[in-house]
Amino acid sequence: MQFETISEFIKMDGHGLYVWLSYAIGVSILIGNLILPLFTRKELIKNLARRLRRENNAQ
Amino acid sequence: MAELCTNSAEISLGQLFSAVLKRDLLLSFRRKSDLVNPLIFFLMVATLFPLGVSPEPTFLADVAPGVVWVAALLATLLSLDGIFRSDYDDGTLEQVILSPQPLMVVCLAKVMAHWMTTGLPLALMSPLLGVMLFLPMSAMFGLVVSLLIGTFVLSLIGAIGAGLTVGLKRGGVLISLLVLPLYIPVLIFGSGAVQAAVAGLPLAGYLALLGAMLALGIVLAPLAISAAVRISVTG
Amino acid sequence: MSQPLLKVVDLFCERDERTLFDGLAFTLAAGELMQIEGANGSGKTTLLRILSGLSNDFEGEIYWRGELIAKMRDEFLSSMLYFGHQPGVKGMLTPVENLQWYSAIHPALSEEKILAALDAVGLKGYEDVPCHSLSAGQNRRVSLARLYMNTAKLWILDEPFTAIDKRGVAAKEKWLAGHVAAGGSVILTTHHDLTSCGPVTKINLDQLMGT
Amino acid sequence: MAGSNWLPRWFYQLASPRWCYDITGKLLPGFLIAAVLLLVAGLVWALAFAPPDYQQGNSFRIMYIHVPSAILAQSCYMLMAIAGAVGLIWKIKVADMVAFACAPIGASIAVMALATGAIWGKPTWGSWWVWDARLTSMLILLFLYMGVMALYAAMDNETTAAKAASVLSLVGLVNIPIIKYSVEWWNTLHQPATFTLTEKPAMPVEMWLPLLVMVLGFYCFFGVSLMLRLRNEIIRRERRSGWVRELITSR
Repeated sequence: MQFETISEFIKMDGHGLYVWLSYAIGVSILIGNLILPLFTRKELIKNLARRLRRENNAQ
Repeated sequence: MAELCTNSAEISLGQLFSAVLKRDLLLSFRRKSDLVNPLIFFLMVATLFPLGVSPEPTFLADVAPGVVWVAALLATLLSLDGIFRSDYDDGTLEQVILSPQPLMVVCLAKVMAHWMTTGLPLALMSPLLGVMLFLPMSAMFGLVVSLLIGTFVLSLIGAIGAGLTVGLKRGGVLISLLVLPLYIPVLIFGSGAVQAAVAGLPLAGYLALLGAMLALGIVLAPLAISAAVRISVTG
Repeated sequence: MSQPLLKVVDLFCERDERTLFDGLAFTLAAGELMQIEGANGSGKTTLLRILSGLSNDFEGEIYWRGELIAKMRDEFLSSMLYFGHQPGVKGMLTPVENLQWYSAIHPALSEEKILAALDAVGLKGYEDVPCHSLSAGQNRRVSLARLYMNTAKLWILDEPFTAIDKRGVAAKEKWLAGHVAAGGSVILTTHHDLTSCGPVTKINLDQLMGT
Repeated sequence: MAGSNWLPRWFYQLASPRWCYDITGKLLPGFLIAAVLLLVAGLVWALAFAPPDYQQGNSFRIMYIHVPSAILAQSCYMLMAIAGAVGLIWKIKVADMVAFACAPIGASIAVMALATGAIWGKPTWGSWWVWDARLTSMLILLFLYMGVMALYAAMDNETTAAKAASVLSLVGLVNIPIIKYSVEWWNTLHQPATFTLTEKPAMPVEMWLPLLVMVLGFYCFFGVSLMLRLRNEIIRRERRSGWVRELITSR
């Protein structure tokens, strides 16, 4: 462990803003890349199911 | 039956190349605006810089290599859409694809015609802009030669974008998006050559790099251009 | 004629989730004239584009003189002439210049016959007028003049008679009949009734969908 | 294409969307676990345990996220171009879908590399953006991604769009080394390099080991995200085939 206390860990010798900001951006982009396809998948399956039902009703 | 034989006359690649080149040049000369508009644009963009930034001679001389090169690049970009557009719209491109000729040669000839009607006049006109932007006389040679080689590379790369977007109703802005990133090396070495000429450094290295890019472009770009055109027409 | 000129086996094509044709099969012999019929949007143009090689968006096989067409593309192309929706005529060039360009890129078109061909389509006197000052019908005639100066075996014509007047149509029909009589083949789509062409093989894309 | 029997069997299996959907479904959990473990371990290690740089101090920790994203953005472009070429040559639909799925992931990772690089520039050079050779190349890479995505968006027909985008990404792939070289050359011409962000002489083990863990984690994560998008694409484009219908109704 390079840091003695939590506040030191957060401050990072004055570089805390930069370090935490870039990690926040990085992690949010990673999470976005997970959430977005999952969300798309849900929408897609919902749409396709609706279409299928419509087709079945039409027959 | 004897009349209906095929291949009544073989067409050599050289004949094909010159036929396409001649026709495209003839078309440009019939429609003068195609020929003149990029030149006027070139001149206007270069005029914007002293007006927009500063008319200070030392400053202008500093930025002149970059400004002339960027203006030439934009003027080329503007004329790209025309390489295949009218041929696509009136069905000529279909006929070219359905002729038993290598599409690559036709594409290379069309790019050559495009360069002769845009890049070549731009390069020849560039000393005028050089004077307006206080570029030292000693750098004029470098400016013209770097533009002569560089604009051909720009036409080659640009034709790939033009081929890819010719099937789209509005391809104009899209071409810029596709092509501009690919233009960056040409811009760097082209304006680098002019800057070296300003500083009195030897030019050969830069021109050799531009020439290498040209050689690579002439070999590889026709492959990509013909593939792009084929995809757009037969898609 | 033992070997059919063109043989189509089990052709399938769909556009925008709609099947245009499925299991389409026919042969075209030398000296045969074939008319593709069907309602608007039934895939006539698509079929002609596929046959000419302008579209690869299909499944199935097409044979040219008994060989897969993809394997002998150059030979097929040099003995085929395609006439599409767009006339492929440059407004900035004169009819003669347009045809010279076509004869420069297509080996089956001969340059010496340009003037005679323009005469045959009724454009005598317009040889040196820029095409943009000609009418739409005259522009199509310029393109059709290619039929009068070629030695191609197969003609694929998509609506060749659009915007052509009655007398012109009759002359074209006669010319098609002559090509067929000389052992050439024609595939075309048209809304005209072909009256003076001799025997016509018909393929109806609407009926095909029904079966 | 007929006649090319020299390719291994799995290559053709891969060409089947259904097979591909099933195999990615099996691989996904493994990749997800690996990605989460590696990334969490790497993050903690990089943030708390790795030693600070003697020159840059703690801002050096940004490297552990900047470098993996920069590497991944470039590999992703390469994969996109190669998948596109495979789709173009062998007419394999799944390869087209892989290329299509690569574009948005690669673009977002390139944005990450740019953002972290810019933020890193502030404590290091004192400004939010510096025309550093690596950052400039990354910016151009982002432009290349954007061009490919714009081309996909502009074309209605999926097969045409896939072919066109493949040609474009192949052209881009040929250009990337030229762009990198030219930008590096331009950089040395205009600002003699005093201090580059990452090219340090011999990083000690306790610095590069967490970096390695992060890089591996990024690759695994890329696999997860790619497979998720690929599976969506497979379902979307194969929506009329029997097995997708069954899949939808069984849910």
